[in-house]
Amino acid sequence: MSETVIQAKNLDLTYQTNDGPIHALKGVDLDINKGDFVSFIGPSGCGKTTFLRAIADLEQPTGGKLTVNGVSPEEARKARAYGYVFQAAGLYPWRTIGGNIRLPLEIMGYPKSEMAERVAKVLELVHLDGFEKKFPWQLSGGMQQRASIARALAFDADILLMDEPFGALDEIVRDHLNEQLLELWARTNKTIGFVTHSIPEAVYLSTKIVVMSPRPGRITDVIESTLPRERPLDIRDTPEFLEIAHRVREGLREGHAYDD
Amino acid sequence: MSETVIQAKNLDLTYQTNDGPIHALKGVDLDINKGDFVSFIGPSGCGKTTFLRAIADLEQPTGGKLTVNGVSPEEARKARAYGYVFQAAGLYPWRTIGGNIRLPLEIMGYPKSEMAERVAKVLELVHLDGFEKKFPWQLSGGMQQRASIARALAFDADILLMDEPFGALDEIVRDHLNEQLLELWARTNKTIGFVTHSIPEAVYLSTKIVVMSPRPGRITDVIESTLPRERPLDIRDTPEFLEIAHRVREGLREGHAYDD
Amino acid sequence: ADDVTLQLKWVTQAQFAGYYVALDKGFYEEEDLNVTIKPGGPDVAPAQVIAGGGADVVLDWMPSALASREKGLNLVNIAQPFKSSGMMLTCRKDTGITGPEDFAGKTLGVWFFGNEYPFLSWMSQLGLSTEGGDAGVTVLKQGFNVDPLLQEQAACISTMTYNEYWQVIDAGLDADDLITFKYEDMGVATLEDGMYVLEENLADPAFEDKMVRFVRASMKGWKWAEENPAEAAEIVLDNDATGAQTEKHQVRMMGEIAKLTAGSNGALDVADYERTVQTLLKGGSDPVITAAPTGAWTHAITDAALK
Amino acid sequence: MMWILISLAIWIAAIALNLFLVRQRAPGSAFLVPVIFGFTVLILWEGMVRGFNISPVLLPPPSSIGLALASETDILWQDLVQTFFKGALTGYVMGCGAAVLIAIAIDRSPFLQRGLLPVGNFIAALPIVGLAPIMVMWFGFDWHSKAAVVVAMVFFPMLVNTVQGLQATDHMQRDLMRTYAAGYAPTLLKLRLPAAMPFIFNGLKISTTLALIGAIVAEFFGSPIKGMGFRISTEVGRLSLDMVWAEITVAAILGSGFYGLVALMEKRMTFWHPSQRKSR
Amino acid sequence: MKSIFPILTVVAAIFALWYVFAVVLNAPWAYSKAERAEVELSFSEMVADTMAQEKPRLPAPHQVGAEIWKTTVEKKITSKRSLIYHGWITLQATALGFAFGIGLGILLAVSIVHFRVMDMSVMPWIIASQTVPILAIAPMIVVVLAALQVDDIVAKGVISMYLSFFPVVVGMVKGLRSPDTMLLDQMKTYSASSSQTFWKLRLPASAPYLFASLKVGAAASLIGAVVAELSLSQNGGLGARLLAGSYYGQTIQIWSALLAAATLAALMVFVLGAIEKVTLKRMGMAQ
Ligand SMILES: Nc1ncnc2c1ncn2[C@@H]1O[C@H](COP(=O)(O)OP(=O)(O)OP(=O)(O)O)[C@@H](O)[C@H]1O
Ligand SMILES: Nc1ncnc2c1ncn2[C@@H]1O[C@H](COP(=O)(O)OP(=O)(O)OP(=O)(O)O)[C@@H](O)[C@H]1O
Ligand SMILES: Cc1ncc(C[n+]2csc(CCO)c2C)c(N)n1
Ligand SMILES: [Mg+2]
Ligand SMILES: [Mg+2]
Repeated sequence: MSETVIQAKNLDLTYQTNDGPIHALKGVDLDINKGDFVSFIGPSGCGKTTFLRAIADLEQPTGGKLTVNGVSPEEARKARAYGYVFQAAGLYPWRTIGGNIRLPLEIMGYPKSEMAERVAKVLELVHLDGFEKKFPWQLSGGMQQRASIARALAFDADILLMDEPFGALDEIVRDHLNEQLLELWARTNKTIGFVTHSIPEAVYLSTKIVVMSPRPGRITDVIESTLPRERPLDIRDTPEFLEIAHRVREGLREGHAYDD
Repeated sequence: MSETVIQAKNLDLTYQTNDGPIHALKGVDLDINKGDFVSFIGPSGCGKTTFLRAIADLEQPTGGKLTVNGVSPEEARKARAYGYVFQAAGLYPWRTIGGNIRLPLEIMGYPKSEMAERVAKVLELVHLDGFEKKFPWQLSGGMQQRASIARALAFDADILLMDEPFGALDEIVRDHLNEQLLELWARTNKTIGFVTHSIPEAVYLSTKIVVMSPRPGRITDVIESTLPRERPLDIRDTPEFLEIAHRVREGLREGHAYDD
Repeated sequence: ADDVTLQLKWVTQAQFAGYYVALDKGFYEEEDLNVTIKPGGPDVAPAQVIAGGGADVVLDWMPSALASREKGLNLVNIAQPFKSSGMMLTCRKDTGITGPEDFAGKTLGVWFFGNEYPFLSWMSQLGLSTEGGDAGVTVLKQGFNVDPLLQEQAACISTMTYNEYWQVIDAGLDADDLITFKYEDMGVATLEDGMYVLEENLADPAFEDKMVRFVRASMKGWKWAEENPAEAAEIVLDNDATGAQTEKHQVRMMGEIAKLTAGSNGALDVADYERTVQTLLKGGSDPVITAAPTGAWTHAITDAALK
Repeated sequence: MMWILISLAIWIAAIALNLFLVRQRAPGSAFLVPVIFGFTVLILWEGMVRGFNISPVLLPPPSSIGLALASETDILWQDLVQTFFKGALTGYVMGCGAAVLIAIAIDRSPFLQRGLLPVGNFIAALPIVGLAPIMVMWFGFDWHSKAAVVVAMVFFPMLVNTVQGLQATDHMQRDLMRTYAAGYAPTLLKLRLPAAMPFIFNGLKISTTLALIGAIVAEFFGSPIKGMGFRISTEVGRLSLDMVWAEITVAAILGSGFYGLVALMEKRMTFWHPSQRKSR
Repeated sequence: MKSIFPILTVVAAIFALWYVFAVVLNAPWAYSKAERAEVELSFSEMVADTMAQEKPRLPAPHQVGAEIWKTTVEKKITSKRSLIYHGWITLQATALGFAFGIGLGILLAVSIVHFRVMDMSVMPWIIASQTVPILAIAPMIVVVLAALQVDDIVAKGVISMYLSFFPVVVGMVKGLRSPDTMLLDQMKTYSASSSQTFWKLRLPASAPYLFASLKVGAAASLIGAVVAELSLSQNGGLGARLLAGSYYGQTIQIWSALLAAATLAALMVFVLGAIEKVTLKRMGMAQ
């Protein structure tokens, strides 16, 4: 039916460290289709970040097969298929907010006029209009995180990978950005990979929830959401929502050890 | 009735910065009784941390009156009345986990034998037994945070001040530690001041929820919890719980601006 | 005009007045020479400079020059404006020294950097070890100034009649407080401040001709300086790039230098040469030169220059 | 000509070998690669000196330096004891020790810190070659004056680093101590000094090379008739350049070894610092 | 500005100490002079004498001050007896050496960061190079460069470079490696070329490190220039002045040349600090 964008087959990833190998991913199978919103949830250290990084060609799998858009992650990266939002904001302190957002556009060689236009557009999207000329340290942590999201949205990557982008934000702001993200996704039909620690967030956002368990990182459950694509905030009080949340929680509680 | 431990009367706290004064707290009135579990919730930058720091004599109020155990915060601090858990773990990298937990005990002059015993006890409490000899950077973020909580629990402070201690943890671990904290509180009858961004967490833990709004930081609502002291995890699905949560959310949503 | 570069052994001072006078008075120009004078310093080895091609002629003390010859650098003395040696040992009387026989057990300051050879030779003639102890002398490598004597760190220090000795006097010690041992009087004098060139260069007639003119003009400068010490000192001062020299000191130095150059027309006295070689060959355990050198001097230049 | 071509060929071959070793991440390559590089430099040097017929009174070939190293071990050892163990090491220990103690003493006074640091930086910029004759004048010609020069050289870099290190604790770590109502001594011992360690070691490392250079240079301005600086300045005058380079070689090996030793201690003692943990 | 008062206090303390030391160190000479002249010295006479000796072991601050005044303000700056004249000569060599040092340092740092071979093979030798006593090889460098027909000022510059490139390499390597993995990974997700990564990330990130090491390097290249002038004194300069002073036991002259050199270094550090402030501010890196 729908086109497969990311395909992992029996994927292994082992880090070699001084203390011996760490099996971060083991036998991971996953298909992600075009336009999917996939959340990854699991205890700390289970390999969520590692998986996202492998997709973005920032880590080399040590076994199995991984394709993105039918080609290798490296080729996809070279074709600039990714927008990546890291766990921390990672803005350049010597560039203004506008300059930070312009950075990928400069590198990818967008024309000047288009740059300004795009920067303005994404700043508005994350409610940072008026802050273009400010430096990162003049903004609160939450605003910085929003700027980093804006940066990933500024160029037209088909695949958006977000590693706990909202971890540092308070609940109200988070709700708001969740809504915005859903709206953007609906409008652009991007494929989104999203790491979170929050069960409600995962359920609220995703078409597919991937539950992982640690050492070696495995996928314990893949839950296809039955929620409609159109999601007002109060969908979170519906029994359907609560049921999915319950299933995620159960999945998590299995494979969970307290010593992460 | 019950004894007042912390009393703030018309408290002001203004930071002097190069860009002019920042009114972090303005006209704050609050009474905290012995054995209370008080949560502070509010948007980023509203002064939660500042208030906690003022109680612990880490900041000097610029107006109003603040007493702890009937004396000034400074005297209370000198009498070692506080255990403080900071927003970040703040472990000393050159000490092992055990050494970090031993640190306050050494400073307060506990006898050697008792130290070992206490360290073992709190490590078990936060499920870090077996990690005593590891260094902080050999642990994941969540484990570090737990170690820092253990450190604050190792000595007998009457007042426990915790600044978003569980921010970096995933939901399952968080639930577990919430339970543990409640149990400890019930057993020891400590007075706890607790900052969080999570509404359910605040409602689940507290006997009193303080909702704050930003610039200048004011208290907009103080909600006395009607929940019993005995709280199983699934109390969170009761209508009573949801009602309190709703009230907190409403309180938050008022004074909230998106540009934090 | 032909270019000639002269490397001095030490910093600009009246010790080198003849050359500065020749430059200043246009004697070099008259000989159609374009001369550059490079001052030396505590760690400039003239022999090294000429080996590297940084100079055409260098001034050096004969012991160093002969030692370089043994190292395979063929230096040849082409002229010797200095007839006598100005080196001496200056001692404080309050240390109880009255003659060389009192040196045992004392600390003596000596210049190294190639200047130590006559001293070592003298000590070996006196039968004194330089390893310290009661029967020998303790040697200390003296720096650039006379402090060790003033600070009583040494009983004696090396001085030149024209320079360091007067610094001691200037510092406040009286001539009566001091006793001096001139190397000339001790029979260990070696030739100082001769002009040396590379042997292979001399094979070139053009170079030889250049040197003839250079020596002629330089000697003219020296004689002029001997006769006009005050003006010569003034010329030296004008050429001192550091601006550190004082007129009083340079005038006095010029007077003393004149005593050393007196009696030389520029030609090397072979008897002086033989005496220097003998002194060096008697240099004790670690002789400077192991055999009498051959071809270390020539009269060809002075013969042509002075006729 | 032969010499030049051969040495160039060896040079190119060795570079290729190094490239290969690095790419293979062969075990021991961290040691092997710099050694191979060093050897190629020596071979190139030898080839150039012989090929271009450079006079040995200007630059001796490595082979004759090696010969001097092997045949004059007694003198080299005696010079090393005089300069390194007596002059450099004593001065190093005294200078660094005093600097750390004084840094701790002024640490309590922000007033002194604000005043002393800029002045300290000013004094650290004094060219020590100027200081050396003065120290010889004050402390005599034996090793004491050399140690004094070393003290003067290492003191301020060490002071500045230690003061900076003692301030390197972050807010939270200090606040934590405050909540424990910890006094001055425990805070110093348990927090500030450990946190200052990376900075202190930085100063100690800089000081190793300074100490050796200071001791050698000071000998140029008066010394007994032994010591590395004495030998270097004397032998230049005698045009025994092979001996000069032998002393320089000893100095370089000694300096690198001393530096390496302190770096090793640093690794042991500040294993916890991020700069020691990740290798990028 | 807050630190003006503390600095003045410290400087005052240093001057006080200096006077005390001047008395203590110069007293023996005062007494021995008196002894030879067979007069008794009272304490105050002794102190007065220690303040006014011609060649004191430690000249009193006012003697040095008077000498500096005499050789700066009262002399034409073209005079060979003017410290400003010599300072200018040294400054030229320093600037040249510093420029060489920055160039070589940055070149090495860039290649060390980009090529593992360079990192592994050259870095240990760069450290070893700094353990070679420069004063020992400076004369040889002078001779060799003179043989190659290189200008004297360039020779001084080369020696000065030898001392100044090291801090620049070390600081720049640290700075170019300072962006954390995340920022580098980010560049990778943009599929940025390594030159883009260099210009847009590594170079700006290294700015604070660069300035810190430039300050150290400036002081080092001044020392290098002074050392070079000990072997190349014919053109004058503070080093030649130092040497001449030391040769004639003119301690007052030594100290004034020393202070002039340190002032020069302080001036350069100050200028660099000002440039740093402006640059970092414009880059938004200084709060
Ligand atoms: N560069 C690395 N070298 C060695 N081990 C690593 C590296 N990166 C991650 N690991 C290990 O791999 C495992 C998976 O890490 P990963 O960062 O993917 O976890 P995560 O699920 O993202 O956790 P969190 O929720 O805490 O971000 C962990 O045990 C971690 O310690
Ligand atoms: N040391 C300080 N100097 C100046 N301003 C400060 C300082 N500390 C905090 N502030 C300001 O005071 C206000 C309250 O800060 P505070 O840290 O108490 O907020 P918070 O409620 O803890 O926020 P968060 O949820 O982000 O931790 C903010 O506007 C902050 O910028
Ligand atoms: C390192 C050093 N080497 C030699 C001398 C001695 N010296 C060489 S030429 C000359 C004449 C000038 O007075 C003198 C004294 C010294 N002083 N310092
Ligand atoms: Mg992660
Ligand atoms: Mg806070």
